[in-house]
Amino acid sequence: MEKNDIQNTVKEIIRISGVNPKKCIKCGKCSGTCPAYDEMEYHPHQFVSMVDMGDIEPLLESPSIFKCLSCMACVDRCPRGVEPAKLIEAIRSVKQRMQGSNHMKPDDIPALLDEELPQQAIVSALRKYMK
Amino acid sequence: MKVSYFPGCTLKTKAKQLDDYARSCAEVLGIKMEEIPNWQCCGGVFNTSSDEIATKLSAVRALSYAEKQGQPLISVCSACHNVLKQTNHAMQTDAVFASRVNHYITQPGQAAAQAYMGNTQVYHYLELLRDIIGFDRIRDAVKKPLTGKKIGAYYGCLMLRPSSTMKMDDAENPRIMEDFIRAIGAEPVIYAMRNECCGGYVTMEDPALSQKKSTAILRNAEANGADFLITACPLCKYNLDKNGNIPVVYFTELLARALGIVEA
Amino acid sequence: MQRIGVFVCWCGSNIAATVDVQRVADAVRSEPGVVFSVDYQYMCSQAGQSMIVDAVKEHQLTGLVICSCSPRMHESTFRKTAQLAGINPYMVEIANIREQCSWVHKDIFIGTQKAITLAKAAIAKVNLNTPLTSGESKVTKRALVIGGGIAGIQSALDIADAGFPVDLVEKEATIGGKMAQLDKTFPTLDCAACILTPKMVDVAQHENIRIISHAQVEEVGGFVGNFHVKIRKKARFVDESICTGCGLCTEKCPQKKVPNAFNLNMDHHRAIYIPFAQAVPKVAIIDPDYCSMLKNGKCGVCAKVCSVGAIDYQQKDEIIEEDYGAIVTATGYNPISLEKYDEYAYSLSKDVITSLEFERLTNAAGPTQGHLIRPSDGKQPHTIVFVQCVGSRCAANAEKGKEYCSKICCMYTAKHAMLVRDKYPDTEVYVFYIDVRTPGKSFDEFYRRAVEEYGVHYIKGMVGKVIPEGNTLKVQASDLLMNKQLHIDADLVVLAAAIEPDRSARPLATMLTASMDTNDFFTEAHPKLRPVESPTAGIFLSGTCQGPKDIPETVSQASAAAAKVIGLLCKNTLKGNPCVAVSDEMMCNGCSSCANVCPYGAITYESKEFRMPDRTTRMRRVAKVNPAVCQGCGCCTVACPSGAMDLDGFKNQQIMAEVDAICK
Amino acid sequence: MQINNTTEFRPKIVAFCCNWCSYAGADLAGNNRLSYPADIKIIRVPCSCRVNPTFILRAFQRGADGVILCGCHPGDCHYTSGNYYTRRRMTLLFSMMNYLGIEKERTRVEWVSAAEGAKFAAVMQDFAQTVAALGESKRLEDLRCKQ
Amino acid sequence: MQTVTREQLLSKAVSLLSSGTVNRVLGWKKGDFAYDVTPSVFETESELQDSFVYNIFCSANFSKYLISETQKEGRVLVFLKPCDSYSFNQLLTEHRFDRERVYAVGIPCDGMMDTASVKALAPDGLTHAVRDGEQLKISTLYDGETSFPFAKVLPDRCKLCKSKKVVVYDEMLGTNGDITDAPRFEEVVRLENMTEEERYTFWQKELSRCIRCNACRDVCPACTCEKCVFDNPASGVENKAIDDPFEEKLFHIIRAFHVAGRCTDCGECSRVCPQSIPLHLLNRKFIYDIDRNYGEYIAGAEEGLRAPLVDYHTDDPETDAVMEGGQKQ
Repeated sequence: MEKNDIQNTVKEIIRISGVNPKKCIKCGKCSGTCPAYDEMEYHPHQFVSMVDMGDIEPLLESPSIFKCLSCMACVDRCPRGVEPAKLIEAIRSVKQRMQGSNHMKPDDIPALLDEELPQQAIVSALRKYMK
Repeated sequence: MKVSYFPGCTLKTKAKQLDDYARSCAEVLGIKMEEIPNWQCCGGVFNTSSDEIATKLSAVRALSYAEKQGQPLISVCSACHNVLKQTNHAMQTDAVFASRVNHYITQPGQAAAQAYMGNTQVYHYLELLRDIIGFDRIRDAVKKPLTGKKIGAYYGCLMLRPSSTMKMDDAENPRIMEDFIRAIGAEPVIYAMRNECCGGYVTMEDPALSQKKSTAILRNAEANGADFLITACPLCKYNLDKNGNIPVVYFTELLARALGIVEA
Repeated sequence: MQRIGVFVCWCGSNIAATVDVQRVADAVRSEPGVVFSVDYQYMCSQAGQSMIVDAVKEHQLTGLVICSCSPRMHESTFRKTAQLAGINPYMVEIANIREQCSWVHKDIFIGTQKAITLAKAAIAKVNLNTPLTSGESKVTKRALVIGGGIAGIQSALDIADAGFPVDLVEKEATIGGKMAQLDKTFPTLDCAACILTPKMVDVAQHENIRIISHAQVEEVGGFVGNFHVKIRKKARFVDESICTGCGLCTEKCPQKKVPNAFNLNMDHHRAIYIPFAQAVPKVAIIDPDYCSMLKNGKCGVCAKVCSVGAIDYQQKDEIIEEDYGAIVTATGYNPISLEKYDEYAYSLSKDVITSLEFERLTNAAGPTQGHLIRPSDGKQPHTIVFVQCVGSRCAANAEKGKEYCSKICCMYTAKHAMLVRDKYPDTEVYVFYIDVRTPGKSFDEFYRRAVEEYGVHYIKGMVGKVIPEGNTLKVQASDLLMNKQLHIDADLVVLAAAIEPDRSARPLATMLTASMDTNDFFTEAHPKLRPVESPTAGIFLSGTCQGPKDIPETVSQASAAAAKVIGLLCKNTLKGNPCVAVSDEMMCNGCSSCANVCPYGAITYESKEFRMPDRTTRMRRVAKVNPAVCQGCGCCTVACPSGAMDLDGFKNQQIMAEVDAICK
Repeated sequence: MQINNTTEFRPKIVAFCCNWCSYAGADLAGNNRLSYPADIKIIRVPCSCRVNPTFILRAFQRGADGVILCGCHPGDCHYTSGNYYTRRRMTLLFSMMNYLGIEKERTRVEWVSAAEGAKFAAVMQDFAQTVAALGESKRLEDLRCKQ
Repeated sequence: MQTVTREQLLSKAVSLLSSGTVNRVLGWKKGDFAYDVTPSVFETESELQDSFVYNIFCSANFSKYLISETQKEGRVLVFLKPCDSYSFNQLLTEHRFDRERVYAVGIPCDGMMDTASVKALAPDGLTHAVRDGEQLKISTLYDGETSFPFAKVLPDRCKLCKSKKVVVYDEMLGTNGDITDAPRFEEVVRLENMTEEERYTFWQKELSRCIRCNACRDVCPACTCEKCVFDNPASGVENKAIDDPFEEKLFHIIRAFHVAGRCTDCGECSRVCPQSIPLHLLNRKFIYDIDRNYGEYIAGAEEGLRAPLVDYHTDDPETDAVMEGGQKQ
């Protein structure tokens, strides 16, 4: 990405997430609380720091954005009200709005189904993984 | 009393019991649940990005319909409740979002008075039991108390968080389900993992992750002496059922049993 | 007509950078009354002040307008200068062209325009100023110290040593406060009791100190030098003057299940008890909520075993009324409630404790006689996790927690960690921190010793969740430097809870009309230059009621507050504020509106005979203001329908002249 | 030297500040260099309760476009109760002025503590902006004072 | 509704005067026209017999006169209609006269005509206007006698009477009435519901007629200052004539504010206004705001009540919670 694009994208991410990464005091409680930590390449506190530093390209390309469970534990427990999950969601939105960037395709779904899987899981995954 | 009811996709299919028992129990307790006609799926998750409009319209339609009926909007599924409540909150607090949504949903030529501004009261079925009916009345209505049962409440994440919006209970030490368990005559088992995530929809592509999360929850509940768990979320039930041996049942089923609507 | 001199200060570049001071001086030269105007680099300097004195003499000035920093900064300086020059100090007005002009406006044109307007408003006011003389009031040479922790103890001792009587009011049954509950103190590790209890004894034995324990302040009236205070000394059901503190009753009382607040409810005492061995006064007290004699008239064991007959079940609360010249607040702090922090499982597990509870657990006089054991099963813990900043440094609008740093946690946690490793070397100790803040004398060295010599694991990161499972506490946390999520099976988790002002402080502040910040800490008159005084005259601040502090800081502040009190009590009389209400009895209706709104009861009425314009005489009821009691708020002036009541220094006409000048 | 566009309407605003809280809050705003429009001119009064309604009407008469009164937060009055009286008096006065058709945005009471420098600046920013948007005060002007 | 007659009042006055209970009588004196009634002090029985009058034009509220009358020797008899009794209490609360020097006789009232109201019915040549039961009978030079329903032609202040209860008296003539629930704030609400612009136009039209005759101030039983701020050059609001539209507003705002919380809503201000400006709507606005914000309060309902503006509650609503359209915002 061009430097200009990066700056604009950072602004976009901050705008649609409503998150101000400057509020972070780097305590790491978000990452201490994250249930998907081990599955993530970049962890919640890194998302905050990296957006703050404008280092978003690695985040946009990382599978980490699809590992967030949106359980909001980091949002609730952050002492500074930074709301990392909303930042991750915004990055995921930005990513998936790029052409051809859907993380999951309808054709992938049948193979992932089992007898008991509730519809809720499918619609949620569609919302999270596809534009 | 009449309330508007948003059942949601799973309650019409895989989680029929959750729906059936909710309705029959409500009736016994004097609440008429009127299903919103032509409701559309809530989408299962609320996208927190403020410019995400289209995915929230189905929720607004349901909320707006309930407002026109002058009724509170009830849902049983934690995911639906989460989406409805967060959407409603956004309609109340984010004027830009609200105006864009209203541009979508109002018909051309329709008066501005038709606009929806987040005035509907959104209740989870558990809140209906606690705040409108009252656990005391439920205790009185119980015919077959579940005496001696040690039950772990499993909240998951959707019902409680983000707590500043959901405002259902103390998100770190909730008690609404425990109070419910007491109301139906059983003994609640309090365990720390009851508000941790089961792995949610990520189970679709990474079942190992949800297995890890669910196992930890079940282990913690078992270690604290739970005979079985109750939940309000079909996806939680799926993940937990798949990854452990403790039975997981919908809370409405227990209520139905306690009220004597179904045989145990 | 006044002869006014205008003095425009540059304040170095503080004013001159955004206000064209010379233009200001030029612009006001033709204002009515102005006969002299000048600008100078530092008006408050010796040279600046002599310039004023000289100008007064040379131009026979009768009024001064100083365009400078806030009157809160230098009004008193320039009033003294005026006096030196031989004019009444209240003939001085300040135009605040620094804080309210040069510092907030960046454009020099705009700044200059505004400065000129502010100067003109001040000139308009001075034109109507009249010389004012302060009334004098006597100083009651007795001090009240509220709070008997280390801060209150130190203040009381210092004031008493200077020869003034002091009443020390403590809400608990004994003085000593939080420090009495501590085990050792950082960074020297001397035992808290060893350094505190001798001071407590000094207080008890001091001829100038009266301890009023188990008591609270109920009403405060009056003003600096002349406070009148009502203190409720609550019934302890034991006659303090007779009880010898032998403790027999506390062994014989059959009610054994009273939570021991001194040990943070980790064990129990009897319904009649002495809070701890070195309590001062060392007198028993009955908890009326648990005593069966007081509750239903059955028992009376303590009265039977008391050899001196000190038990008095009929004892009632006693109201003590006393006059004081000065009041010291030393109401202290408490750890915040952790009920909203159940991600740390504080209410789920007995083995998750606060640092203060940890102090009691390691204290030789505590519930475990100093053996560090788990409250749940009495076993010795092998892995201990300390969590820092629980509830401190939170967002301003957060639903839980405090925005400020509690300041003492880093050091006491280092102390705890070090002591554990010293006494139980086979214990693994982890400290999760956001930052380690050690800016005191020998503090960082102390913290480094904990790490380097005692092998405490300091981990930069936070605990996200504590999960009690079986006998362990599963701690899930992040290690930011290793970029890993840690899972530690701990036996004990210790939370460094934020501290907050004691709840009694807020109602006390209201009674004292002392201001508080949004966190309920008392505000100081000036954050740097008057840190131990409240803006309310005669109220002094000691210890953590003003902000988080450790013991050395508390003690120095307590002594500083005492020094200020001594300075006040040394005076025989105080000059009052001459800006008081005055009533024009010719216009007064005697309607009582002014007396109704006066918070000080400064207004009384008298019947007076008046000659009317038609030569008849009439008896009329008219208001009279007691200038020693009036504090000059001016509320009465607006309540008065006829405008008979006015306020010296802020007369209706003066304020309207300012309005006119500003709106011109 | 003039930088600003001269034709731009700049309102005249009188701010009455109590000595103990709001005036100190204004000083704190200065200490922290928190800027607000120079249209705001502060008059120091001992307590917000010193402000007589006639001062406010006088300000409008003499050409003010807005008047704001700042005092300690209720409960924090240096004189215990002054601001409680202020609150009642100004509630009635402002309500009456609005009843006569005077724009209610031109008058305001704000509680600003000595610690709230940022609030002071923000309040003044907002008030100046609001009054500027209303334009010149016409409904309570005295033409003789505008000549 | 039982009313009292001139004869009842007269005989009461005469007997109190002759027994020495009172030294003077504050009463109404008849004038040249039927509606021409003026307050007067009667010192002898013959004066009373001669010119004491009590009819439907006896509106004047006497309470204010007591301030000077009680300065004289002895006691004064005053007749208090319900309205007047509230003012009486309010002045007592403000220590404006000595209660011991007054003998108060309460009289019931169900409405008084005023000049403007009767002239609305008969603009010219009025010779006679009397009440006959529920009818008001009017004769003019030109039309002979016409009848009107009394209750319908009363001025607004009587139609919307807040209380028919005399709240303080030494003796009551006739039967005392009760506090009513008349919708006296309807007009205030109507104005509140207008836009700012409309209200401005309304008041501009009304107040611009003001000629600064000061009648409203002079008649007001709450305006009893030793020296009125409008007469005091030092007050900063002194003015004697209207030079600029600003002054009308200044005068009327300050006038209403000075009596806010003390005004008993007697309506005398509007009655005496030669320009028929509805001045009571300003006072009522304050009363209504006080009622809504601080709880219902009727000035003078009891002696010693603390007026709302010299009182407070810590949980009073904030200043921006002003009323808009009759609603708390």
